[in-house]
Amino acid sequence: MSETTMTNADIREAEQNAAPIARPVPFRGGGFVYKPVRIAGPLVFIVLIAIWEFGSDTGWISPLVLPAPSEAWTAFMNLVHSGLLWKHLGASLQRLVIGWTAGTALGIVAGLAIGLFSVARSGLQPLVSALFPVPKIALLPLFIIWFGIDEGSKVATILFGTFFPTVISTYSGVDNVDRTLIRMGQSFGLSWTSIVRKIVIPGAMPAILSGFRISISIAIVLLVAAEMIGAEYGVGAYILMAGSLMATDQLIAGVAILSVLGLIIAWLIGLAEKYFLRWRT
Amino acid sequence: MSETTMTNADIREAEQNAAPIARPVPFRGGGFVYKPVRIAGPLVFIVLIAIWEFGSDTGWISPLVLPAPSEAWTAFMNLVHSGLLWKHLGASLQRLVIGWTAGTALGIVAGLAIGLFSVARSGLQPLVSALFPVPKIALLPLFIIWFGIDEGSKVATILFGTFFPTVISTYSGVDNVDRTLIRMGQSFGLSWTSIVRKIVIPGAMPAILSGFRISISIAIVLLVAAEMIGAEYGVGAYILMAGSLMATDQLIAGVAILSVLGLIIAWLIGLAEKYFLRWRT
Amino acid sequence: MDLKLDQVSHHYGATNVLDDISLTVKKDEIVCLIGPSGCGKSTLLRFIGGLERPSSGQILQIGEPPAASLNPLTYIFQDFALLPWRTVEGNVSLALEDHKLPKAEQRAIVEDVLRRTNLSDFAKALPRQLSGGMKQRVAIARALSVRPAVMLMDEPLSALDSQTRELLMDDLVDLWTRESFTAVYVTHNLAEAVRLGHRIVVLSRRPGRIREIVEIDMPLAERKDRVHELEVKQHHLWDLMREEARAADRELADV
Amino acid sequence: MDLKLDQVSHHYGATNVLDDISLTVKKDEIVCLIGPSGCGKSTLLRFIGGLERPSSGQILQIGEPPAASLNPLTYIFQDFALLPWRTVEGNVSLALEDHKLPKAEQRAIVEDVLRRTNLSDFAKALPRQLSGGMKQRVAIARALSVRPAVMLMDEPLSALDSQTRELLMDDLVDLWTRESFTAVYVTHNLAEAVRLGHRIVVLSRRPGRIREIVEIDMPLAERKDRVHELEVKQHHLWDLMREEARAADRELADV
Amino acid sequence: ADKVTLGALRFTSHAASFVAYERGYFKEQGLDVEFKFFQAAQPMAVAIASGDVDFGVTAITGGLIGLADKGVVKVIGGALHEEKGIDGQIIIVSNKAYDEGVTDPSKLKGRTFGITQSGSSFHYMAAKIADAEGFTLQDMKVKPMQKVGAVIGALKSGQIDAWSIQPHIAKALIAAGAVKKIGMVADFIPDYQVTTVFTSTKIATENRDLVKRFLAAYSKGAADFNAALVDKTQGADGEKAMAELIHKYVYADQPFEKASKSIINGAMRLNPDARLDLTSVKDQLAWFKAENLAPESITLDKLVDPSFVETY
Ligand SMILES: Nc1ncnc2c1ncn2[C@@H]1O[C@H](COP(=O)(O)OP(=O)(O)OP(=O)(O)O)[C@@H](O)[C@H]1O
Ligand SMILES: Nc1ncnc2c1ncn2[C@@H]1O[C@H](COP(=O)(O)OP(=O)(O)OP(=O)(O)O)[C@@H](O)[C@H]1O
Ligand SMILES: [Mg+2]
Ligand SMILES: [Mg+2]
Repeated sequence: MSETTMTNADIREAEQNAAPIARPVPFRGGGFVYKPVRIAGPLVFIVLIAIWEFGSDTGWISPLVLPAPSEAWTAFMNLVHSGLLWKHLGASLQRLVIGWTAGTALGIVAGLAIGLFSVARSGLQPLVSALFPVPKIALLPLFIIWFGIDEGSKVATILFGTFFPTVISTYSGVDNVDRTLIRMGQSFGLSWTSIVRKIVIPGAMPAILSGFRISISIAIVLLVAAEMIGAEYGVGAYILMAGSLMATDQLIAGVAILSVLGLIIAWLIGLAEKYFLRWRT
Repeated sequence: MSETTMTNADIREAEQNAAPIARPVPFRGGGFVYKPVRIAGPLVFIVLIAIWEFGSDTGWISPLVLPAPSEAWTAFMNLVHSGLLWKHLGASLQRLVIGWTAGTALGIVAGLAIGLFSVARSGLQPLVSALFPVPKIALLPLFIIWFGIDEGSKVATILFGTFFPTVISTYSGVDNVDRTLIRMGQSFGLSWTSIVRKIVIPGAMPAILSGFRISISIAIVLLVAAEMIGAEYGVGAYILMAGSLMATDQLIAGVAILSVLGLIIAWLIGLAEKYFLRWRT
Repeated sequence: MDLKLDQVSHHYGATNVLDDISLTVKKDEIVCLIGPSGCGKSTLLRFIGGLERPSSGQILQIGEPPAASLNPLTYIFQDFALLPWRTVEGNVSLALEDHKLPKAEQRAIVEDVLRRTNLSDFAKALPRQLSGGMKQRVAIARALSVRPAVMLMDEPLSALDSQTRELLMDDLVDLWTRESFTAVYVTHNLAEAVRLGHRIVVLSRRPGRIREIVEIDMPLAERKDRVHELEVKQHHLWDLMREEARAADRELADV
Repeated sequence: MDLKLDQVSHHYGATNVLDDISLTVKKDEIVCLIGPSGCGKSTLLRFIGGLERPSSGQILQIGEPPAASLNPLTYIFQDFALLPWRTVEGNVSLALEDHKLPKAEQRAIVEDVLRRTNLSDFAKALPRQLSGGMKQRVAIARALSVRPAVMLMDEPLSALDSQTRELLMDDLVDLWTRESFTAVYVTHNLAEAVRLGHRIVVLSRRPGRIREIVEIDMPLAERKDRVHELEVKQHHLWDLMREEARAADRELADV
Repeated sequence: ADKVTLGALRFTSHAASFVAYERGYFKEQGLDVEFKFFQAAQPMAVAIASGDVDFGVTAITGGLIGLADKGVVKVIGGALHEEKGIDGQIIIVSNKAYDEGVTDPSKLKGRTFGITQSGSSFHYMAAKIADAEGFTLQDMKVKPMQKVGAVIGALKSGQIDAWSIQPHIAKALIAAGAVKKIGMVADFIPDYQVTTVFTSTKIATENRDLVKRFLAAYSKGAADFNAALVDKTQGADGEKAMAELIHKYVYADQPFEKASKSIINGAMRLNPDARLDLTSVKDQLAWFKAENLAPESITLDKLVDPSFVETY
């Protein structure tokens, strides 16, 4: 060992005398780069569910605290076989679609008004800021009186819940439209409507679409709240019934349905973004 | 009249012969500029409340549909005078503060982990995406079993509700930190921890703070949901009680309290942003 | 059509930006505006194009614009100002859509300007696919499509790298040589100014005043090969501006 | 300390970016790298600084860096790369904080480099208050503070307007004249290259290969007043590059 | 026929409506009845106010009183009534609490008591029990759980200690071993008018004839129910027939064998001819007012329209 060291030192010295040492430059660019670890995602899910199932099977997780995933699966399959799944999903989707469509449509109109007209902005923006944080669940009793106990109040809950975030994302989208593009439009003598149609609205599109992501997740949360008001069918109603009967297997199954619904809708919005914003880098 | 026109025409003709017409360039830069209409904001509030009060007084708006603003004010003053306001607010604020602080703290830690480590990202991001859309209201029955019927389940609801959005805003903040700044840090041979502490975290700060705005509004919504179960005091409990007694005046008062609370917290976050992000243009 | 700036002054709130600018822009002449950062060049150009109004003074059009001109005062912007969601073609036709032209004529104009700017092959491309130089060519094509009487160019080349800048300068000289146009050309770049300007207006620091107007009577097409002779003018301009540029550079924004 | 690039080639996925680059950078010499857009100049500079690794070939340090050097290979970036949340002072000291220096020495170094770059008055200013030229001076001060053996500059002036560019070029020449440093200087701007480079390496289009190495032996300090003589070199460079620049410009990003 | 929407809970106490419907008594009165089912009593009152429902049968709650004060609903008759000698509502505790020694109502001090919502009948019962045992409601924490199901769940999992509920639910829970019985509500609130029949003020004033016809049919249903399950004058067959009828609406998801036991065991007296125990109503109203669960301005006249049935 000591001999080798000697020899190395000798060589180094020799080199130094002959020519200066040549060493590769040190590498220091590591980290802070995302290298996908493909298996990690599925693995985490599989491991978590396996532990959970195992814990439930051995009684280490009491069925009261959490049902086994297999039980939740059974509850889900019951739902499928009894045909109730489609009834629940159908009812919920109908409420979601109507409430969300109306809420976002109105929200976009109001947001464009606020974004385009000084008077609308000065007048409505404070109102929107004041009403946005109001929890819609708190207003359920009023909604029942205003819109009746049937679909009206449920749709209204979702509508109100999606309206405000859409207003806000729309007018911030309009605010963030590149001012030089608008100036360009004016410099070519485009009419006001042309500028709005061809520059402002497409320019606000990315913000509006990303607002959709928020409003849809709010809509799903409010779906559960809305179906607290005497709904016979609906995923929310199913979850609430399961919750009040402490049928945790059904509860988990219902929650999983909503989660998957949320993921599917987010994916659809992703597709819409890819299509409508394909001009983006 | 016609004489004047003649004269003008004459002058114009004369000019044209002598020298070409000189006309100011047309102005076309109007619109698309926000000119604050200062009175509009307060005016809208005053007019709305005045119409509402007038409508209620004349019976045109039935007290069943909406109580007069003055009645809601009376209900609020009752709350103040009886001293219950502070009890309700105190209970709610405690839940908000504990739940939100814990939720955001954990969320920031998890968000940083996802933002900084490829393994954490690959493993946890899909999990976060799957759990984020789960409505926390639906999980209330489970929370009660897991965390008890008292403060535990209420704080947990708020904690879970604020955790996920904070995770997402934190890791997108980390993702959006200017890569050249990180490269700069590496080029000066800064250690990994230095880069994280001095570059990544301050750079993600704007996104984290704007995530706070979202998480706090979610926390307020969930406060009402959390106080549905076995709460004696709390603004949410007060609103729910008012709802179940059909005391719409108290309901409106309670909702107004939450709305003001939301505005105050948003304002505080604005202050924090002004302070922490004073380096921004 | 000539343009006449008549004692134009302007202030934004308490800051005086421009002070008593009087100037005439003659037909078929390229007037370069140079001056240190923040002296109000862009502001002045916005007044000329009617996008903003000065606090006092006025900008006059003398004579009528040619009848064929769809948009007499037409801008070319530093950052191109292309709509990212429209193709090259679509960006050019944007300028025409509000004029009631027959569809066929519109198409013909677009084809013509794309050909003149060597963009025919790129008609279907989106802006994100183009290099900076190509983007600015699209903006030039769009400007040409409305047959402007005066082109207002605000540092049109300063977002480009210097090689592309060189290429585009040649293109602009070619365009002017084939069919002369009137232009007000704002720039920081003295080399550009002496290559493109018939007259060069030197502004002082803010509030911008006219310090000197330098005339260059060498034909544009010859300048490229007679850079040596222009060197003197450029040196003179730089001597006029160096101190002010330095002072402008060391100014602290008190935001 | 010299640097030696030994048959460096690189590809990102399927695109070849650099092809067989061999080059030596001698002590106290400024080597300019020029080439059309996308030919791999920045990539090459990242390899030299050890921020990325080439697919094949290697970059060698020949000889030891001076003992006093805290960070032998130091960058100056096109977009300044200042931390917006730190003052001028704080941005400079960032580079020193990870080296275990006594507080007083650290302070002394910061003061010294700020003085050398005429920034002492701006020590407490935030980046957003500074003009582009001042920001790049701060970046230069920061680079100087770690006593680099080689400065790696990636288009350090191209984000600045041309007047400021002129001022900073003078500053760089002054700095080099007072105390010479080694540098690899990437630029698009041929005027910069002939003003600052002892050797100018011309790269071809992607995949970047070395087309020619032009030597200029006129002392840096004299070049400003002998622009005429440099004109010939610059012309030669432009002739070498024009066609490639045009082709690079007309390339369509197939994203 | 007049179209009428009738609000109901899937409780045995609503049997009179089911009987009247199934046996065509509503039809006889020219009423075309449609049921609307609810999960809790409060929303039914709101639904009457909003016009979604015409008649309802449920307990006197803060919500009902609040709406009555606004002049939109009126109590028009009695439904379920506690009566000595017939099993009425039962006070139950969780197994956990029972094991900890809560074996009779006097031990409820310091314990938690489940209710659905503030101002519900459970709230009233809790207060009355506390009162009778010599402590106050503050000594016994009431936990609003929003829904009957949620209270059951919390009781089963030991999250709350006690509850009081109608016998058909209580007995099933006790039989399943999920909870323990510790007392009877009737011992604390004798002659408790548990549920009432109500309608909107508009109908009560403008369509008195409709109300009368409705009450007539409803009373006939109640009489059938009392005869079959409470007084048991119809024999085993009558009992079985009645249980089968009710099973269509209550415990429909359970096999008949199991459900019929709960139904039969859980039968409580329905007021004959929808007679209304005003004394009890007065007492309840006073309590709600005292607890600030009802507005100051509410009076018995506003709450009750006594002109349709016999009151006592
Ligand atoms: N809309 C505005 N409101 C207030 N101040 C403005 C506005 N536009 C410009 N200014 C100020 O007016 C001054 C002149 O601005 P302008 O953009 O015209 O300068 P410039 O000469 O074009 O500068 P640069 O060379 O940097 O482009 C600057 O100090 C600027 O901050
Ligand atoms: N991280 C990366 N991944 C994939 N491709 C890259 C990456 N970085 C650069 N490239 C590609 O490599 C090529 C060379 O890039 P580079 O930035 O080195 O060019 P450049 O000569 O500096 O260009 P410019 O003059 O525009 O700065 C380009 O085509 C670029 O798109
Ligand atoms: Mg400008
Ligand atoms: Mg580069």
